[in-house]
Amino acid sequence: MRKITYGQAICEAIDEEMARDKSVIFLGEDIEVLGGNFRATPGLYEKYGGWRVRNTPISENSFTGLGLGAALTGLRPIVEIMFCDFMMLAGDQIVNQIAKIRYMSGGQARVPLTIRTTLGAGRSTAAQHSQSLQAIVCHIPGLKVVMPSSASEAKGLLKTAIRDDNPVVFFEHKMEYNKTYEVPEGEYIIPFGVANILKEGKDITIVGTSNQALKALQAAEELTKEGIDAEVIDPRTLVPLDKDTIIKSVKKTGRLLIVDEGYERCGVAGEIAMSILKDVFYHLNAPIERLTTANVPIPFSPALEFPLIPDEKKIYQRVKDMVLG
Amino acid sequence: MRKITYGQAICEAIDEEMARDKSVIFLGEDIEVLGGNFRATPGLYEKYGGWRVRNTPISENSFTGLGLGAALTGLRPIVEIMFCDFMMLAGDQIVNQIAKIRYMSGGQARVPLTIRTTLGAGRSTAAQHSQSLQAIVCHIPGLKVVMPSSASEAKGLLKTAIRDDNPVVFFEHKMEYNKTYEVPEGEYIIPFGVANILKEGKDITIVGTSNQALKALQAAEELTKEGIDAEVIDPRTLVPLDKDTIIKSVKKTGRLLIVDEGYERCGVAGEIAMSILKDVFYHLNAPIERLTTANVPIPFSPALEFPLIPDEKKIYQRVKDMVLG
Amino acid sequence: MENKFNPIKDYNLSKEKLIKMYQDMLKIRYFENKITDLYSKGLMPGLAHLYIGEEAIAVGVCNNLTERDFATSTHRGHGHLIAQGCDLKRMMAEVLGKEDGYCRGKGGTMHIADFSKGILGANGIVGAGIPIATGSGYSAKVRGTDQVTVAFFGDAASNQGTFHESINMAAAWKLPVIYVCENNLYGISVDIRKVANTKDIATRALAYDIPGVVVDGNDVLEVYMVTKEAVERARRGEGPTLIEGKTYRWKGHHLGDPGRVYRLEKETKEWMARCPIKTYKERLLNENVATDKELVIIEKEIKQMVEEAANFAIKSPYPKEEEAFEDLFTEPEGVK
Amino acid sequence: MENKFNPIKDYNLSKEKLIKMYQDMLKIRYFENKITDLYSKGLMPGLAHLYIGEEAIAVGVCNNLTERDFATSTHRGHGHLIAQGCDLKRMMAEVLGKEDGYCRGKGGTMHIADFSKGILGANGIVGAGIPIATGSGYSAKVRGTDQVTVAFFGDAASNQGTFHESINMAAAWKLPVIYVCENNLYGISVDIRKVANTKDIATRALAYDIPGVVVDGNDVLEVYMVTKEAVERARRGEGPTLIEGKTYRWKGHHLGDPGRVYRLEKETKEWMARCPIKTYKERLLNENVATDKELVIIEKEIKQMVEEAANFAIKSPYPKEEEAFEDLFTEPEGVK
Ligand SMILES: Cc1ncc(C[n+]2csc(CCOP(=O)(O)OP(=O)(O)O)c2C)c(N)n1
Ligand SMILES: Cc1ncc(C[n+]2csc(CCOP(=O)(O)OP(=O)(O)O)c2C)c(N)n1
Ligand SMILES: [Mg+2]
Ligand SMILES: [Mg+2]
Repeated sequence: MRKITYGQAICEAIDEEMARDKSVIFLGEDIEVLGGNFRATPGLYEKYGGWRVRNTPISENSFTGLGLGAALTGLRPIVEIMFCDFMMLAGDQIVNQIAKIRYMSGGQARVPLTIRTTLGAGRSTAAQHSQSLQAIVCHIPGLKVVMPSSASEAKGLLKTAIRDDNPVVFFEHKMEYNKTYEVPEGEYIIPFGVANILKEGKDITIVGTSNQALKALQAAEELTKEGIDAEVIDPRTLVPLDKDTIIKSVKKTGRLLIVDEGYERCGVAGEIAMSILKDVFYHLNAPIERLTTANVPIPFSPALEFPLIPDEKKIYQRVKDMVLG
Repeated sequence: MRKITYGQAICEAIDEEMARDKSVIFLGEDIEVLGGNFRATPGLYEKYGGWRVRNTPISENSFTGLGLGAALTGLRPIVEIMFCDFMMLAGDQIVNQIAKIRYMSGGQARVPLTIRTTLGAGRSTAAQHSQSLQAIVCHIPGLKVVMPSSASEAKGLLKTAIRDDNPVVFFEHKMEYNKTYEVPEGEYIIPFGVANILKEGKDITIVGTSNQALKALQAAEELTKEGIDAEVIDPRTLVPLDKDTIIKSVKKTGRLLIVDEGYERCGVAGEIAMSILKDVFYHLNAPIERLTTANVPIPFSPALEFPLIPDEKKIYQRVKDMVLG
Repeated sequence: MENKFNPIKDYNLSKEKLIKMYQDMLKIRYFENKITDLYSKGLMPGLAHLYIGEEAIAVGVCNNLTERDFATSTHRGHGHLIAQGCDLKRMMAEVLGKEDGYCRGKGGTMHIADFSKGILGANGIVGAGIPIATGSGYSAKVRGTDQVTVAFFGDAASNQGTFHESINMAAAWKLPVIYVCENNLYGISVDIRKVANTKDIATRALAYDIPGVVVDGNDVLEVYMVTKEAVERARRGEGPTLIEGKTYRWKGHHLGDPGRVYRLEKETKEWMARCPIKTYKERLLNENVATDKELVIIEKEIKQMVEEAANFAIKSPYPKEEEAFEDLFTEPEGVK
Repeated sequence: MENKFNPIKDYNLSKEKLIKMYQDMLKIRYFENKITDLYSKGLMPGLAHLYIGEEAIAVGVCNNLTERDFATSTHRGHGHLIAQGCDLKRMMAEVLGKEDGYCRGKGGTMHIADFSKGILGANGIVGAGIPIATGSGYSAKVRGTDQVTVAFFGDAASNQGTFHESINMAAAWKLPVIYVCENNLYGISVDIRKVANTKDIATRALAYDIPGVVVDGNDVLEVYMVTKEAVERARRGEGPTLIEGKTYRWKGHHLGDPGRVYRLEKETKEWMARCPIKTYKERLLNENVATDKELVIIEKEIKQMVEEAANFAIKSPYPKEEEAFEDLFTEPEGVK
């Protein structure tokens, strides 16, 4: 299969959807000549022009709200928020408007809006450019939440997001843009709410969100050498969440580790655990565990940053402790 | 003991602290002649004057940031955000600035700032004035989070919040302001991180946040008639969380129900469960359960609103199901 | 000079239009009087933010719009919806939290929306409609229509960041949006002069190099004409206008707030003497646009219409518990 | 006329002050050249947003402040800190993520703070320092001191809601805050004229009825004098001023961005020809404030100082893993 970068996969998804549907527009900071902060989407401005691809001023709350207004009146906007940390500036529009207007209007409003943003640490960009704030949008009813792992996943899921008539928050991992992956040629979409089993196994289930699914897979492959056979699941979407696949897996393995780069407290890992606890309780051989970023802001120095973030080594070690310890 | 309202208890706490420490200032919308939206703090403006008690314009992000700037330079501000829903407008200042500046500055900054806000449904004020967004601030490292139950709790905890040299988000329940409670005379403070056991019991532990602690107590009293002896715990502060008291209780009872008015997904109830799961796992007779507001926005009509919110009846029923079912 | 100018004739408005604006204002007034009544009887849940006294703004503005245009409203939104021709029955049912309401009881007074009339929603968050209206304007531009969008908001809302951010974008990109600031001098209890150093909010237009116009918000014809120009400008692709209508709310911030401690009785009385409906009625009579008899009939009809709306709303059932789980996402996805 | 006016003499500034401003600008320039060097050697983690070309603003502004005054800075903050007298060693150590840095390696270039000098922090969120500065001004007012606070921010930041909300409060309450907009024409790749309909950001002062002044941001003396007036005004209790310094960043948005695709080479060259340091140096010589020899010595000293800072930073150890859990809350509470 051909290999392209994660960034290219994102760009293809947008390009294909913009070509397919002229109501798709794309708004954000520095997306015109730069193709976005991570240079993921070059060429779209030249191809679709300045009204369909537009640089916004640095006014996150209002350009996100502008996206909502456009979505309500016949367009299908993609709004890029450069770092998910900056979603906090658009908190009102995301939490109180976008998530709720369909409900508040008794189903009158249709909000075909995709918010693309980035998460993740690892670039030494410190506390305000390294967060993984997916838990906040998961907490708010009315938003779909997507956490693609690889490039092929990103492409198929982003196309689904754009076509969805509901607001979707789509999290791209900033450490992935330049990585190369196999991606199928041509059009394809990946439905929401269907988890992907990356590896089958019988000793423990590892659920990893975003690129932690890939790290979990690496760890799992390494663990086979220790005789541990882990099942690895990429949930793909957190809202809706494919609980059934996870439940089935845990009933088989009796153990569950959830890996997520967000802060631990009130985070996604705990939620996945609690959302299935009742179903799997009597099948568990050990308590469900979470591996997340610790409850501290992300520090600047790489000497401090890397030890805090989950990675394949930490997954490996934790699984070993859970299965053997 | 004398009886005063929850609102009066709040007002006393602020009044006493303002009298005690002239660096305490109080900022918010409509706090001067009205004493705030819930008329909880009348008289302070007249007593302390317009610089120490000041009406802000409707600029949540900036007046919250103004509070931070004042806290960094020698004052001890109390910032009132009328409804916690509006915290989303101040998302950047709360999440990216207030919570992080001490950490980012390597411990140079001291942020003696209290954000007072209100949570809770029940007044038919619909989706943007009825939320309970404590999970969002709990998720963010660097903020202390307080959820007082009764008036006496509110007073003692608010005084501690104001005296704390760290940022504290203090959630008042909007249905409580006019309720009357016994409150001790004179000064007292209640330390953070020490849960309050409202009732001892042996069959199940119920943890209730904010006024759900009181509802849990009512339910527990009713449940004694069914022969069910529930232990009721008010955690008081979610950050820091007194895990030990809860763990000890669950080890004894073998069952845990957590009641919180926030949305379920990535909420506080799940967090409390997961934060102790490993400690209590082998003592559990049944899976830990949560009773929260469902994952939908709060609807306007009382016909829709009340069925969604946890209350003493729903607690009663759920506990019965858990213990007997 | 002043009395030589005959605004009704010189503005060249049809009798139909002139009468319609009178009807619209009356509808708002009676509709809200009825709300007061239902509220005091315990039939209306939640908070009622009344528009009484400010009718001329909504009516003067919306009479320049068609159903294909758009508007975002506020917590004080009944007037905007009525002026835009929304159905009183479904409005009242929504205000009472009933099944037949515009939002099936989910929105209530602070969130009534009627997408069929271009009303993108009342809004409980002060200032939040402004970016949404701006997006609607952007949308018209991209879709190549001549639709305009009105953003209604209060004086206090003009201190929100969204005011600045949104008007800045609309100005930079010449979006067809009319920003209508209803300056009733207070945001709840707060005198705008205490929290802003701006005599006229319209002055803020200078920051974006767009027209900013102050208008007597109690004069429906003045509001109409100023808006007309702004709408034409917007439809011609020349960009946004900021209009500030000076007005006053007669009641408290909402029913339950007497609205007195923070305002002088004298001030309130002076404004009430300048009732936008009464003065307009006198004008219609003085200019011989309508006879007293005609106006009396109109008033009766509107009373009747409001009465019917109330009865309809009262009779409408409450939504069923399980409906709380509907309308979150489009079908067929359902709630989760 | 122009050439009759001798700014140095007419401004009545001491030689000491005049030389200090030269030194400060040079410090910034050499400090950032050194960062470029360390970055290219892989010694500096993260993003380096360089201030090179804009030195005259920070230096002209901060030379009006004392250590008891306050300032909030931006992602492009080295210049502000250096002009305010912060220690180059601890700055450089922070930039490299080392234990001896101002923030013990937790902040890095985007978050350096020095509370002992009144620097309330650089900030990674565009526009977020503006309310913080406003609060610092409020604090001075409440505490009854004559401290002033400067909020530094860029042209693009002036489109954030915080700009509007904060200046509105400062104007309404006459807070001692100086809002300094460093207009380098771009926010990353975006030409300010594409996203704002405002020729001069200073015009926005009209919205709050406060003074708004445009100044040549590459002329340190002009910046100094304009700020002086604003500071005196603020200290007299007369409220805030908005100052816009027109300038240009020579480099890309950060090291790693060549900064070319969105700017014309001609434009960059023209601005570089107006180097704030070079022109000031010529002036010092022409006005006989200093001799060539003196200035050469100064330059050497500063190079040396920067060299020492770099060596100090390179030698400083990285923080220990467990320190990641410190500094969240004040002692004795600890992390959780
Ligand atoms: C973001 C936000 N902050 C505060 C409030 C509470 N609140 C509701 S209406 C109001 C005053 C609004 O004043 P203005 O914009 O002048 O409109 P008016 O009520 O006078 O029509 C306030 C403070 C709110 N709803 N939203
Ligand atoms: C809220 C927010 N939005 C976007 C960014 C990304 N960003 C960093 S600097 C910058 C441009 C800032 O431009 P300006 O304010 O003019 O300052 P300059 O970089 O030109 O000095 C942007 C968009 C950010 N850091 N914060
Ligand atoms: Mg008002
Ligand atoms: Mg700039």
